[in-house]
Amino acid sequence: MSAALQTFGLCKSFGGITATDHVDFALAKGARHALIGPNGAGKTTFVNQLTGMLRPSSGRIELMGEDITALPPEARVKRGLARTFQINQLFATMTPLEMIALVTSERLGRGRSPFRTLDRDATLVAETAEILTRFKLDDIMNRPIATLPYGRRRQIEIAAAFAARPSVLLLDEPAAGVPEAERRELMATVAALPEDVSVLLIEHDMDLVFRFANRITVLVNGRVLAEGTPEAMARDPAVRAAYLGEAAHV
Amino acid sequence: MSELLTIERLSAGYGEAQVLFDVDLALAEGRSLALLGRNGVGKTTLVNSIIGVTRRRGGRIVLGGRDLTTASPEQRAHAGIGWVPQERNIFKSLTVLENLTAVARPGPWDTARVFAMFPRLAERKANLGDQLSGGEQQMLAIGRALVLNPRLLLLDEPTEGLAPIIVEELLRALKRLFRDEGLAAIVIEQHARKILALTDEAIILERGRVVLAERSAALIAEPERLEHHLGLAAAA
Amino acid sequence: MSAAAFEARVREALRAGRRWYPAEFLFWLAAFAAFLLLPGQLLLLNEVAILALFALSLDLVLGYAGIVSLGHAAFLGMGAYAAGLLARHVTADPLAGLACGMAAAGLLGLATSPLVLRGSDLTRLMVTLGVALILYELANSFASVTGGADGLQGIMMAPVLGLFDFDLFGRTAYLYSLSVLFLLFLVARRVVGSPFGLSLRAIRDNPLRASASGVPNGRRLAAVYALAAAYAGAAGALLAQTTQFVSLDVLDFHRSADLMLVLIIGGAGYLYGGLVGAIAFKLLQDGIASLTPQYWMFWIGLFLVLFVLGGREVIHGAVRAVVGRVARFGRGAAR
Amino acid sequence: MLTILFDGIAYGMVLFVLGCGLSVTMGLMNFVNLAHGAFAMLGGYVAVLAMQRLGLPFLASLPLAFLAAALVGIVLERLVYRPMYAKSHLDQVMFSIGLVFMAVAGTDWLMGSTQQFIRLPAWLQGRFEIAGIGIGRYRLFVIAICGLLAISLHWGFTRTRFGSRLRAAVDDARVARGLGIPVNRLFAVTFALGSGLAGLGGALGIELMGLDPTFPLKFMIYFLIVVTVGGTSSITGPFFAAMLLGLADVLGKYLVPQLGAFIIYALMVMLLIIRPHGLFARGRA
Amino acid sequence: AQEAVKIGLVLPMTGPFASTGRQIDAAVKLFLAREGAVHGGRKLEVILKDDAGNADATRRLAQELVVNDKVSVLAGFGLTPLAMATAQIATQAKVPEVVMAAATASITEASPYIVRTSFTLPQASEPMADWAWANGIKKVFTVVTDYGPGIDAETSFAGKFKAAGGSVESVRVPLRNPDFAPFLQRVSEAKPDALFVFVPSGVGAQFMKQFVERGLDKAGIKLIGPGDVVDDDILEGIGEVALGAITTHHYSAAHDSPANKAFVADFQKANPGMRPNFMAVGGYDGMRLVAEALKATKGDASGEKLIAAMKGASWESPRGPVRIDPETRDIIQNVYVRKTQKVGSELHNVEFATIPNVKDPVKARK
Ligand SMILES: Nc1ncnc2c1ncn2[C@@H]1O[C@H](COP(=O)(O)OP(=O)(O)OP(=O)(O)O)[C@@H](O)[C@H]1O
Ligand SMILES: Nc1ncnc2c1ncn2[C@@H]1O[C@H](COP(=O)(O)OP(=O)(O)OP(=O)(O)O)[C@@H](O)[C@H]1O
Ligand SMILES: [Mg+2]
Ligand SMILES: [Mg+2]
Repeated sequence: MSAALQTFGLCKSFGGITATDHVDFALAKGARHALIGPNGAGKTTFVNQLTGMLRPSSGRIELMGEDITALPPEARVKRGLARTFQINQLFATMTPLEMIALVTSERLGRGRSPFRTLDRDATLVAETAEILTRFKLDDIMNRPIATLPYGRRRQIEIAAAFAARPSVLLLDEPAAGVPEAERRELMATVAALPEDVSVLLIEHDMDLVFRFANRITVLVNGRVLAEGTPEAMARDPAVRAAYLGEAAHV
Repeated sequence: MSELLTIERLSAGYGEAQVLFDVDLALAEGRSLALLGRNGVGKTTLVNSIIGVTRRRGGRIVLGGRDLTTASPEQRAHAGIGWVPQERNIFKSLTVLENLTAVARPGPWDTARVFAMFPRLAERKANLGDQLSGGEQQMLAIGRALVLNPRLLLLDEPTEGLAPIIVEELLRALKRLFRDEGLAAIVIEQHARKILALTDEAIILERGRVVLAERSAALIAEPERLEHHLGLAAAA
Repeated sequence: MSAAAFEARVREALRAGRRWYPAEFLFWLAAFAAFLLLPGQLLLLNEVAILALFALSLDLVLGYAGIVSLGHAAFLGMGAYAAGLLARHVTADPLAGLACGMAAAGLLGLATSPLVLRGSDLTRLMVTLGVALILYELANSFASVTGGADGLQGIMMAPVLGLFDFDLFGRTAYLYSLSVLFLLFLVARRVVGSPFGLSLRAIRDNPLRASASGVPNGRRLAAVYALAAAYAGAAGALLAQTTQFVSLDVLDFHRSADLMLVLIIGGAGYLYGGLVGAIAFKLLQDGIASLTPQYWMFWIGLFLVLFVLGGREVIHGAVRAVVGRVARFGRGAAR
Repeated sequence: MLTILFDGIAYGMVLFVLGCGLSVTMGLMNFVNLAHGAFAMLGGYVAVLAMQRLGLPFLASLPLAFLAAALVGIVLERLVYRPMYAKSHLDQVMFSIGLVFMAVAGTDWLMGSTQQFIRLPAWLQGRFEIAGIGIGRYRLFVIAICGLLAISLHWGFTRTRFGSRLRAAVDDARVARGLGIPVNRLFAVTFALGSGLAGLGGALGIELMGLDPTFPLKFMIYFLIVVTVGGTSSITGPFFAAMLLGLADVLGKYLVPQLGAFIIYALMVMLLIIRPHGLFARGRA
Repeated sequence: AQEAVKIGLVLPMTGPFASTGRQIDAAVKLFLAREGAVHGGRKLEVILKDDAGNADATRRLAQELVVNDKVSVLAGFGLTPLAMATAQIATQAKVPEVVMAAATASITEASPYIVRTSFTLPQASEPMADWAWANGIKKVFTVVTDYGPGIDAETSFAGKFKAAGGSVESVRVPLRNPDFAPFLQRVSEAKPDALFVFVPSGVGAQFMKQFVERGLDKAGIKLIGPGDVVDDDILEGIGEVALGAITTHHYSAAHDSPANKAFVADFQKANPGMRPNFMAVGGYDGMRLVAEALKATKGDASGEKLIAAMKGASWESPRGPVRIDPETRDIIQNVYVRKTQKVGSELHNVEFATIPNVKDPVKARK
């Protein structure tokens, strides 16, 4: 099985702090992979480099076998790499409808056109409607995002990543701020993605992680501490000491 | 034990929008309260109204016998309220250390004690606020509220984004604070069970109104009621 | 609700952004009617129309793309000098001059766009200001081309479309400027309602999320910056042609600063802001200046202060009330 | 040649003295206060009046200029500036430009449109030479005051709790209040300080740049350049920026007068492209 | 009674050139007060507009004055571009444009309807070259502000002075320039016999102060130039640093004639604290010109008649005898060599030599 996304000796340092330290990592095609690790282990930093928000100090990143290390973020999105942010990044003055329409229009390559209209574009309308329904945003689709409660905003964050129809999806703590009752549902939506979409999940809710992932990588101090099946990780004493504590009841 | 916080018929919101309707709440000295409810019911708004950063439309707030209804947020903070906002709101152009010292007030909690509680913060002492990981920001937000040495601590989803091992530690620490040091607190938490085990009392909000006030221990024992109000699956 | 019905709702919601409101028809009707109703004020109206076009340009970058600029006069000046020089040396046809002014300013916009892609608001303010000041000094130094501080003399314009001669009363001038403004406004309206326009708003709201949504921020901003520059160039060309004179003043700092005020008065981000602001600003300036030529600045200043301190809500409230009434009236009439 | 270096530094210092008040209000409080020049002008006129009407010596009129501007600053802060903090930068621009217009026209009405002048005490007039470098006494005086100011301001804002509380209040006033920081008082004090410094700058600048009612408009661009290039997060930034710009401008005009006017603008644009957040922005990656 | 003759007076009343506007406005009012409003049987009515020194405002205001107010004369114009911007209107509408301040030589060529009652910079600068050469000055450094009038002053002075055999070195100072140090430093290193300077009148004080502060006066460098730098309006404020400056100009408030003494006294009575300068006299004579022309046409205010009557008009101005050159429509007047001195407790530019009937040399050469 070839990897959908792979890094080779990836490094990133901020001044004296090495946030990513020679990480070799592979995300298999169709994987349901989780990346866990203590606070400040470098998970977000790692994702930021994968998506081009941060430039690595050294190392290489490949998406579907293509070197994307130097590509800008939007070019990576075009190649099928989408993400959510740990802290919501939304378009505050837009409505959910407009935000999803934007992502869809960019995916369809419409954004370049200054003279097209949005509403006369049947594909765009259909896809936007589909995402809004799937994420149950239809009731609030015309309200400014800034006035929505945190939980709903979180859903929009994830819906926006889905709307890019990614082949590789990176989720940075998607469940943060989502109430317990809705977390499962959220993860069910993720799980329902087509088989061939590869997903990398960062999450501190071990319930979700162990339910979702079939493979786990543990990052500590910017380095890969261990990688393996959920069961193996839950048993690993080093992982328990560094991260899980007593929560590893699975 | 005497009343620490009394809220009577509090109505509040943002701008034109009203979120809270006639909320009553009383908390005795040294007691802790879990504030539960689904998304968007106004938990954060209630906590923000206690510290005074929302628009009040009616009602009264009294802390330790002092009427704070019209007091400014800083007066409320000085009266002994410590606040961990939901979005953390770390001061981004201050270093970790400065974030603490800028607000610190004399008392048992000082920066050294915060650093002992979160060693990670000590390692990142000189980082600017926006150069921290999400979890580190959460730790700092908690530490920042503690160095205020408050009588009443407001915690808005304090475990969010923290690693399990840290969550365990934090919950243990909170327990010590509540039980041993007699610190009063209001805690919002998505994981109802985790926090009910820690607190004395609980209230549940629905659409800006209090629909249930109960002792935490009693609520834990009745999963159906939790299920009914919060939609939690019965299975743990 | 069925999927098709929901799609229809989505379509409807997306169309709402570009629907014409009755108040808009009224606005343009009034603008053209002013030609007949205010024959003595056409010169002032012409200036208003040009300032409105200039403000429309700033609204495109500020209101829709979130780029603040304190050097927009650079493009106005570029357009004015290009049109003026073309008229002097090549052809006196106004439309050719307009095209030339727009092209020259647009190119300048494209060339300087890399400068405004980075940095905070303040940095952008100062960089744009710097570019305009440099251009000012250049125009001053190359006096042999631009006429330096004496201005570019001897521009003689041919009739518009070969038919309408520029007259002393400003009749042709006003109609010409207003028509150009109207056409360019239509284009701008279309552009901001397009997918392109949506992506600009996205960048303005949150550049990080925009690029994570596949928007090439840099290129889009450069494109709209160049477009806005061309609009400013058009305003400059109109200025040069209708006054048949260009001086260094078109590049001066106060142009950019006034423009900013115009847009803030009118409100950025809905296209009419610049137009309304231009009308308010010019009338105010002209009105107060004729009452008290020495101290009009004081009253303008007081107006600005009061406006920001709370007058805006009052004015906008009143405007909304009027617009609402017109809308209701329009709907009533349609039934 | 060395003389010209000295002149450059002195010119830079004058820029700094005018700009440092602004880097307090705009840089530290994040308030785009274009009316800064109006406070400077106020200080200037107070100094002129104190010397002409009251016959006070120059040195005594300087603190008076500071106090008067600071006092007016406090009053205005209370009355009209406070609601402005929460508004957008654009609104702040418009508001403060409005104040400038009022100040310009008002001063014109009160004081007339002519240039104002002061007479320096004899010990500040003229120049002396050290090792062949001609040194203007007044310029040296300005350099000394600026050095002192820069050092004490820098110390005050970075080494004291006042500084970090102020920055916290600017970062997020809502949360800062909620954590017990007296935001209003901090802002009032800081604003008064910024205005006072502006007033002092105005008084010191009369001799070198003149004083008339258009002063706030004429020099606005220079204040802004200094603060932007220096970065808004420190006092040292504007200090070195002023020095650099002053030197470059004076040297440039001396060596290649044909390019005279371009140098300062071109340098500003270049510096801002290389360091968009200012020369000494704090640790941005 | 016939309808009033309207004069549209467009001046910078605000902005950096406001002092020009104030002086002219005051002088125009003084004229109406002293000489009465009725001339040639017609009443003069002045409509004042502020252009803030902004060329397209000038042009629009002029156009509106012509179209809406139906003025018979346009007057004022504080700066060259402002006068230039209006030239076409004057031509198209056939309305005389009386330039009361702007001083670039070429202005009167922009329209056959332009007449000037101020002066031209070459007119004031060339006599300086003669005087300097005659008084033993061999090497001159010129410092002028880099805009039309400055360049005019520099080229005309340098041309004449070099032709006489002197050597000249030049620098130009940008318009927006708060510090003269680098330029003065060059002057000090070049060690010329004299420094020829032209700066707009507002910054003259700064320049003079820095000139003295740098010790250039003590180094024996004479300060010479056209009179703008020691403008009467601000001379008191400049203070003693101005002492000894030698300038050539067409007007000084200290001009020794009964007409001027009365003019200055009346002006100061009407405007306490203000001293009339060359702008004021330009405005005063501008009104006089219109009045004389109306008298000559017997009240006919049509543009062609008026402009024809203005050509060749002559009268006794506070500055001395003046005449409008019928060919160029520019003013012919005496230029005086003055030295800045203390007169009583006040500073004045005291005239000590006269060059009579100077035409604008640029046009005279053509
Ligand atoms: N710009 C920066 N400058 C300096 N240090 C930084 C910067 N950004 C991040 N860091 C540090 O790098 C480390 C890794 O941060 P990162 O956000 O990747 O952690 P994380 O694994 O996502 O943690 P969490 O689970 O808390 O979100 C942290 O210790 C953080 O303080
Ligand atoms: N700034 C605001 N302006 C207007 N409405 C707001 C604002 N912030 C929140 N609201 C509204 O107030 C209501 C309550 O929000 P609040 O944040 O208090 O909910 P919550 O219970 O804390 O939810 P969550 O679990 O998502 O944090 C929501 O309906 C939300 O839309
Ligand atoms: Mg993270
Ligand atoms: Mg909440």
